[in-house]
Amino acid sequence: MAEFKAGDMVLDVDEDGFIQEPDKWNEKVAAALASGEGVDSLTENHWKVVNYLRDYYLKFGVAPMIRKLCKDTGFKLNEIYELFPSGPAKGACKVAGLPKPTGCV
Amino acid sequence: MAEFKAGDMVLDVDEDGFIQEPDKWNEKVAAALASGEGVDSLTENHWKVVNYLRDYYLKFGVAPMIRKLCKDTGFKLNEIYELFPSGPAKGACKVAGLPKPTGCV
Amino acid sequence: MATETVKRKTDIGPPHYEKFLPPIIKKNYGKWKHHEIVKPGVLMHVAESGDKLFSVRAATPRLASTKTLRLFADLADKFSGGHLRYTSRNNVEFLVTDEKQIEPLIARLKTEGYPVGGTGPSITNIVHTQGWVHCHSAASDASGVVKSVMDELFPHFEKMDLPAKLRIAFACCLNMCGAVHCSDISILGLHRRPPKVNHAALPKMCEIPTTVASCPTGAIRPKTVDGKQTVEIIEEQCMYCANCFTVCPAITLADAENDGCSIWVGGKVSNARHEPMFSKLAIPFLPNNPPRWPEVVAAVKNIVEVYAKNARKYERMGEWIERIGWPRFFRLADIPFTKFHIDDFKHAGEYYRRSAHIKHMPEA
Amino acid sequence: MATETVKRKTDIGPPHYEKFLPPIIKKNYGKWKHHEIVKPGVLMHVAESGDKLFSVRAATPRLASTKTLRLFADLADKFSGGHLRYTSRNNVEFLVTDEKQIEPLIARLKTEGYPVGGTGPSITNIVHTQGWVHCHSAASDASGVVKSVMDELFPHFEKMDLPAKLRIAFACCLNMCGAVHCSDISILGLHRRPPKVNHAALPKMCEIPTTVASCPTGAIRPKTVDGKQTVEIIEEQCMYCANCFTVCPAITLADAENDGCSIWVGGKVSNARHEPMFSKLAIPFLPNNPPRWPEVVAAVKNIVEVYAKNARKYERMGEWIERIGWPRFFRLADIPFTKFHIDDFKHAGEYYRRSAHIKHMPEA
Amino acid sequence: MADKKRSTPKLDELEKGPWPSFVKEMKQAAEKSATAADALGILERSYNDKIGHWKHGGIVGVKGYGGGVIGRYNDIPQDFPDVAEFHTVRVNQPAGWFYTSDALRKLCDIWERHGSGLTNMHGSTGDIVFLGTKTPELEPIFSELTEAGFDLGGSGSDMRTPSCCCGMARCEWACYDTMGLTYDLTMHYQDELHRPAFPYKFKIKAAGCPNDCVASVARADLSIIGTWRDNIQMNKDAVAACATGGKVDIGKDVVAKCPSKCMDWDGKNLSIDNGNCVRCMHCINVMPKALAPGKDRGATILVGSKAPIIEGALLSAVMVPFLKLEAPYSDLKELIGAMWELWGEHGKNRERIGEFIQRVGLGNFLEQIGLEPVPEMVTQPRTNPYIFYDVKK
Amino acid sequence: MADKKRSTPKLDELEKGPWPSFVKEMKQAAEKSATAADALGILERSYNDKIGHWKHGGIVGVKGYGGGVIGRYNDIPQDFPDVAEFHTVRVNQPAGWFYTSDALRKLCDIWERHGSGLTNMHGSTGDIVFLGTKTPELEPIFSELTEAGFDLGGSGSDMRTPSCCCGMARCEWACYDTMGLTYDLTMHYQDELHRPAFPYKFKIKAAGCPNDCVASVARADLSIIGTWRDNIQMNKDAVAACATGGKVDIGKDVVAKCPSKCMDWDGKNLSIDNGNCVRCMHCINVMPKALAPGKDRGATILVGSKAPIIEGALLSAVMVPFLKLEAPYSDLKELIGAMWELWGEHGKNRERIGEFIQRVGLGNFLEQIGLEPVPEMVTQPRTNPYIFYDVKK
Ligand code: SRM
Ligand code: SRM
Ligand code: SRM
Ligand code: SRM
Ligand code: SF4
Ligand code: SF4
Ligand code: SF4
Ligand code: SF4
Ligand code: SF4
Ligand code: SF4
Ligand code: SF4
Ligand code: SF4
Repeated sequence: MAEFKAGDMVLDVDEDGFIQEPDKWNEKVAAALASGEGVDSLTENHWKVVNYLRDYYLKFGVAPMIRKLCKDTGFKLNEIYELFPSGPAKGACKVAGLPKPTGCV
Repeated sequence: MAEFKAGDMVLDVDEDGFIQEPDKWNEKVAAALASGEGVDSLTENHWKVVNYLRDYYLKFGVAPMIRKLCKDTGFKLNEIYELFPSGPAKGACKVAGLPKPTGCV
Repeated sequence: MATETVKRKTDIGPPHYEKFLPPIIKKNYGKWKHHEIVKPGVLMHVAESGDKLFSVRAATPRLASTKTLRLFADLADKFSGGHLRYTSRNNVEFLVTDEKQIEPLIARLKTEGYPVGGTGPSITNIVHTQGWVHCHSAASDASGVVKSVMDELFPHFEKMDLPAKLRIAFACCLNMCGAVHCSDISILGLHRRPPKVNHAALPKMCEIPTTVASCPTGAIRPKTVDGKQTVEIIEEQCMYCANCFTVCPAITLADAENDGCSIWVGGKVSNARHEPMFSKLAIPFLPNNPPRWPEVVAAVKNIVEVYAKNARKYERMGEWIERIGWPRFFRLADIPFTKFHIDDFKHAGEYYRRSAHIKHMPEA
Repeated sequence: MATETVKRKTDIGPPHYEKFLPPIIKKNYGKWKHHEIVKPGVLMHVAESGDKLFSVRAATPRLASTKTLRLFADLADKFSGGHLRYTSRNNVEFLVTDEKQIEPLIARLKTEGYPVGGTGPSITNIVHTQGWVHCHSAASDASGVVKSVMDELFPHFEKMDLPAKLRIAFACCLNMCGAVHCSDISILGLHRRPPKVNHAALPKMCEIPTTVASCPTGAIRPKTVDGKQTVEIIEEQCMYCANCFTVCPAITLADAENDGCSIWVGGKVSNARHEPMFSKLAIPFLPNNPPRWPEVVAAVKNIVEVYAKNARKYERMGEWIERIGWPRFFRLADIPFTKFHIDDFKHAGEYYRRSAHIKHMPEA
Repeated sequence: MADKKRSTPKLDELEKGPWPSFVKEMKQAAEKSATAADALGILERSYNDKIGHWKHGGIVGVKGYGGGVIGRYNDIPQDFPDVAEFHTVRVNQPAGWFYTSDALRKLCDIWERHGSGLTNMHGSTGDIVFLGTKTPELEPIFSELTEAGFDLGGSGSDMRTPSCCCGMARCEWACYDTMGLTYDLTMHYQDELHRPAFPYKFKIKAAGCPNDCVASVARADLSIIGTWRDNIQMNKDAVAACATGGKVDIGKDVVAKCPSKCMDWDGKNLSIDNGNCVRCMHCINVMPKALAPGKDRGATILVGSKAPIIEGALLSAVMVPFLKLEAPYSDLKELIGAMWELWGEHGKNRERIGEFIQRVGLGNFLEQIGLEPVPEMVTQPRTNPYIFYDVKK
Repeated sequence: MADKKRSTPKLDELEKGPWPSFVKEMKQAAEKSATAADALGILERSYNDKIGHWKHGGIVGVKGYGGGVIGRYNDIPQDFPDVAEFHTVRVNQPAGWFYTSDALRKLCDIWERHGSGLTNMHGSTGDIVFLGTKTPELEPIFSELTEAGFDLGGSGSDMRTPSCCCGMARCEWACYDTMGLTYDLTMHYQDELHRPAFPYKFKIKAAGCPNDCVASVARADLSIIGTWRDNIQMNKDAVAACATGGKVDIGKDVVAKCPSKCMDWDGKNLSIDNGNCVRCMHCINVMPKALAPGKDRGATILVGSKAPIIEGALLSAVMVPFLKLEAPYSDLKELIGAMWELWGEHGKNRERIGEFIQRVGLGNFLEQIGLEPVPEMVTQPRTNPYIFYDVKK
């Protein structure tokens, strides 16, 4: 298992860089993960997406479907890609500390 | 709605003589209902069947299937008919104060 | 004929059929050679021995008074040595050995109002059920519809002028106490409103788990009303099948304006040529219009006529439609195709057309 | 050819096909008149203009090195004006206008190991998937089985000696990334043991609701292990489909001894004569026996031979079996019929024989 | 009973027309029976109201039996007191529905004494149906019936009255003795017929040949359909007579309609590829003098047909492709016993055996009752790969 | 890279025999690429172990796209470090899979620079598959591909790369321009192809005629199958030539095999009852010079086929019996839009559109997307009486 450094924290991540210790996620970790996904700094809009994803996940145990993400956050899909160039699944979910979305490949 | 007298109690019954106020059932009522089904006195064996039916009904909300009744009480089907000439459904269930079995006609 | 108290016998079963067989049948039992339809309603069976048995088939309304049964008994005594039988479709057959008795018997039956026919490529008696005469579940009357339809189709009972046998069935509710699910034409009574629950009565009368389990679409769930356990029905999920009603006396369904009949076509049970088939929906709903149900009668008649005109010899309704295709059937019979015709129950997807096999010139 | 940084383009789509069409096609696009198969592997299409296009079809292993692609490019330059295409079944076709080039091209292809054939009533390339070469889900290898089978059936690729087209497909797991569900013969890799759950890893890696929902038979339910949410699998309800594995990386399925292949027959997709049909189970299980899978090869070969010997001209596998009936197919192919052959999934009852239409003398 | 006569203008309409009128029958009965008169009255009410007036099914019966009577009460007893109770009695018909005039009269006697005088000849399942009586009449009816040699039919979760086509009594195509078998089974299973102990009803219908003149494939949990294993019997002269007689166009009417395309006719010779014949009866039906079922006769045993409630209607499915049927029918009884045992033990309340088999899977069902799976049981093998392998761990 | 060569005795067996060998291909690639060499090595290991060594799918990609790359890692990276990452890149093929030698070489150049040199020509969905590369190579591959005029295909819950038969490019039976349509749709739906936002994948396949040479009816959520509405075109002379030519026995090979039995051949004249023809193509297939599809051409639009997971495999079902297909294909796009909107809004995660339609019911689906129900959409009307009537209370 690979490791990932966020400040002074060291987290286990899988090959794709998804963290494996969801409890250790915090805002700093998010920022560090974000930089790996081509996001230099997390703006308010980034946080809107990230927080939405986390809340949804904690509530339902799954990541929301993308259409729902767009609808509920008000961002169009291309705007999500502008925020997270690697996209909602690989980018936003990773930053939000969710498990790796699967199946849809 | 017809009425049925058990000692000094008066109970509502339907056309087929099934009591409509399950909470009012008691051993006296049972005995009175039994006499209408050709059972002069309730022996231990009668009570075995009646109690089994009541317990089952209170636990599961339905009357047991007949095969189960036989298996669990140890009586063969013809023995049940000997105890309750009008049979397990019309006879025994009525005496036990269960709702009228339906559907199986 | 006084009622005397007799010793109680049980489990004796029905009388042995041999007691009731005419001598010619006893003699030739299992040794028949061939048969022919002498004329509509009259079958001749020839035995290996050369013996000939003539069966004269007369219509009955099925719902018969003892007076009529006594009449049949008298006729049997007079014309068929006291021997008669009923058919699997509720006609009566007089088992005649003396060929000369056939015509007088037919004439007499006609006078009495029990016409002879129903053999070969004809329309025979309608298999049917109780309706408002006896059943709690009926969404239409059985006997009235049957009488009205048969009055109209009567010529096809007396003549053998159809491409093949045409079997009609009627059932007054979805329990389908008849071969409605497998008939050339079926008339099926149905409800169209969700049941009403009597919450006061239900807890006293019903097994709640049985009621919940009875619903094919899972539209019923337990509910507490005024502190008592009862059930509620999710109306959008209900398709009015009445099964909950069957198991729970505290549920009611009948609705004078919304109950009525549906028409189904193309079922059969014989293995002749095509395997047995279910009936398929032709007309989703026609109103109950007693005493003569004109809409139902007209609809059935129309289908019979379109069939009679277009089908080939030996083609049962379902075989004919299979050959020409359902699109053409709907157009020929001038029946609108609606979303109700598209199955949406468990195996619905099995009946979507999953190929490009389409007849693109339906008017040809 | 150095890697230089280029401006980032997106959403440009594939190149327009016109750029790649040979002049004869551009000229006659949509104006072809008829065609014939000149010889196995060589199609001649004749345009209304009279122009003739010869397509020479060569086998490929689908898994191709760039070296081979370059070889094909070279051959195209030499023989077909630089023009070639691939087929929907992974063969390569050289688009020749100069009839004289056909034979030299065929000869050259043969030398290089890419034989010509696969047209008409033959066995063409096997549609297949990744197997152990690339996929995590594979219960068998794809390329190895395909190579082994095609080596054995090779004469039927080069000759058009079958009653009709015979299409084979391979998929390495129940995801069926190929037309395995609709092929004349299909080989399907499958697992036969319930998955194992890594309870330590699952809570970190998986969406539990997604995993629970993934199971077609409802064999998965949430469970707490060591205080953490995970799932358990009710082994008796599992039929090893791997769908839970697909959605949850903490679940594993591969089992060297119990994984293997099943054989299916009688599917097709064309609308020619019979509508498209699914493949049906012929052999429930054969072991993985790399590198040559002798049991699989023998089984497929046997079915091909029985078909070749018994089917009528133009009869695809499924049409032939439908005519003779499944009982006779199993007897002719000497394959035991078991309870595994009887469907027990959602629509199983639709495939019980619900008639007395039975061929009672199966040896005839 | 003229005081009971009510005005029935709607129903009167149904006395007109050529088809026999049930209203006439009801009026005839009403002349003698107050019950029949009220039955007529309440029916007219229904014709006006467009709804039935019968309340949810009652539960009445005779001693020692659990079935055979359908209890019925109306919802306006104040208006129609004589049908306040209006139960039907199901009487087990003789196999093949054969009667003598005496037998019929005996039934009439009993029924006129104790009921409305209205009958159904017959009910859909096959019983003689006595339509409309009161609870106190049940025991007398029963004892008089048994005295006359008749017994009750089934109702509730029991075996129902088996029924059959006339078979060998009259039909040259009967491949086994339908009436003999029906009588035998009815007598053998008296207990199962009279004392409901199954998960739900169980119906048996026996047809002598694949024409299935009792609709067994659609209306019986156990459908017994006669068939044969050897060649169709052919009388060449009769074939020739058919061809010249002009009534039958052998090519068009017979050969072209053969579902298995296993016949050939060159204008002179008719040949049948019997190995491919699916025993549909069509050719025999069309040329009854020329063709006949083979000599090696028996039946196909199918299981599970029923009406739609709850999982959708079912036709019966092949359980035994071919079974010789000769008294005492031990093989068949063994099969029935094994099926009842399994279904009885594991069937759910109100689950017909056809639904039960689908729920547990035909393969498992066969394994449990000890039958070998054969491909004749299915129209095709499975198409989905969801196979439950029995692999040892 | 000779040091990368490993012993592969099992795979070596698969170099023998007449069929082209994928092992030869892998060895060729391994000569130049360490990745290919390790791919060979790990495959040999699988041949010994009888299990695959690839770990559960990864998630990698290029910027701005959500699909097009399948991530892959092995479970024994210590032994096979050069395939520790072994992702595939799906490249959108040109419609009809036509190439020039130059185009092919350009693809080779890119792939040799940045990957294993192994390809699939083509993947099952239709893409060019570049088999095996590492994460850092993805961006360079992408930019070089786009520079060369190529783009990525689909993966994940997006529209997948549409594909089609060669159609009008070469085939006289094409009833519409399969390649033109495929290109048009691919370009029109670039966003849906590259940025997954559906409940699940959505595949489109276009076949020019009912022969369906791209297996669209079985392998596409949207299957477009060419057909015609008017009469089959017949060249009488060519029919005669067929009959005398000896290759075709018109009675046996053509007429007797017509599924709708709508043809007649008297030895001289062939006649077709076109109103009953189901457009199966068989007669045309057998006599391509004599018969041809009619002139009023278009396509049948079918929806919903897929592999078995989760509800069982489906074939596509008729949505529009006949649609004229001419650029800009507005009707078709409107239909696609309406279907995507409904499915997108109400489809469950990982629910293909075919499963969605079955769940909500075809009738309701049609109502929602605004299509009239027609009987051509079903093989038969419903048999069960479980009808949801829309009755006002
Ligand atoms: C009397 C009866 C049997 C009984 O024991 O009661 C009977 C008697 C005969 N049937 Fe039947 N069938 C009888 C109900 C049936 C039924 C059951 C039903 O309709 O519910 C069927 C299945 C119908 C279906 O498929 O839906 C039935 C399907 C046949 C067939 C097959 C017809 C077909 O082409 O599908 C034949 C063969 C024929 O008529 O050529 C047949 C043939 C016969 C023969 C010719 C057999 C014979 O040699 O005696 C008898 C005279 C037929 C006629 O009426 O033209 N019988 N026959 C039944 C008469 C009912 C009535 O009153 O009209
Ligand atoms: C090149 C290709 C289309 C493409 O754009 O790539 C193609 C080309 C032709 N097909 Fe095809 N078919 C091609 C895949 C298919 C498929 C798809 C598949 O197999 O996955 C099918 C459906 C198969 C199925 O039903 O399972 C297919 C079913 C047909 C049929 C119907 C055959 C039948 O009787 O069922 C015909 C008609 C015929 O052959 O008489 C046909 C006829 C043809 C014709 C004659 C059409 C023409 O006039 O050009 C072409 C030559 C056929 C031949 O090879 O004998 N093509 N054809 C595909 C070649 C695949 C290969 O490399 O072997
Ligand atoms: C009397 C009869 C109709 C008739 O007019 O002939 C009849 C009448 C009733 N049937 Fe039936 N069934 C009758 C033959 C049938 C048949 C036909 C057959 O047996 O060939 C069927 C369809 C075949 C089948 O068994 O599936 C049939 C399928 C039902 C069903 C649905 C059963 C199912 O599994 O789908 C029910 C509902 C139930 O059992 O709760 C039912 C229930 C009923 C009840 C008891 C109503 C109820 O829900 O409790 C009806 C009593 C009516 C009344 O008050 O008189 N009846 N019932 C038939 C019995 C007469 C006889 O014994 O000869
Ligand atoms: C590469 C390819 C196989 C090949 O060797 O050609 C492929 C490979 C995979 N498919 Fe597939 N599918 C491929 C065409 C198909 C097809 C055939 C088709 O498109 O015509 C099907 C059947 C048709 C269909 O769509 O239903 C197919 C049905 C599946 C399924 C089952 C989907 C379903 O709804 O039943 C899955 C499972 C999933 O989506 O989670 C799947 C999933 C996969 C995954 C991503 C494995 C997974 O579970 O995550 C495979 C990646 C393998 C790898 O590591 O390389 N693949 N997959 C094909 C795509 C290449 C291309 O883009 O051209
Ligand atoms: S069909 Fe329905 S209404 Fe009619 S008799 Fe049977 S249960 Fe009663
Ligand atoms: S009528 Fe049928 S569908 Fe409606 S609630 Fe009752 S059981 Fe369910
Ligand atoms: S069939 Fe299964 S194992 Fe093979 S490539 Fe597709 S998903 Fe992978
Ligand atoms: S392998 Fe398939 S059947 Fe088994 S638990 Fe997983 S999803 Fe369910
Ligand atoms: S089922 Fe067969 S044997 Fe019985 S009466 Fe009908 S035709 Fe005769
Ligand atoms: S019985 Fe039926 S299948 Fe057999 S030969 Fe006669 S018509 Fe054909
Ligand atoms: S599908 Fe039809 S148009 Fe396309 S290549 Fe095949 S035969 Fe030609
Ligand atoms: S296309 Fe098919 S259905 Fe139409 S005439 Fe030709 S063979 Fe018959």
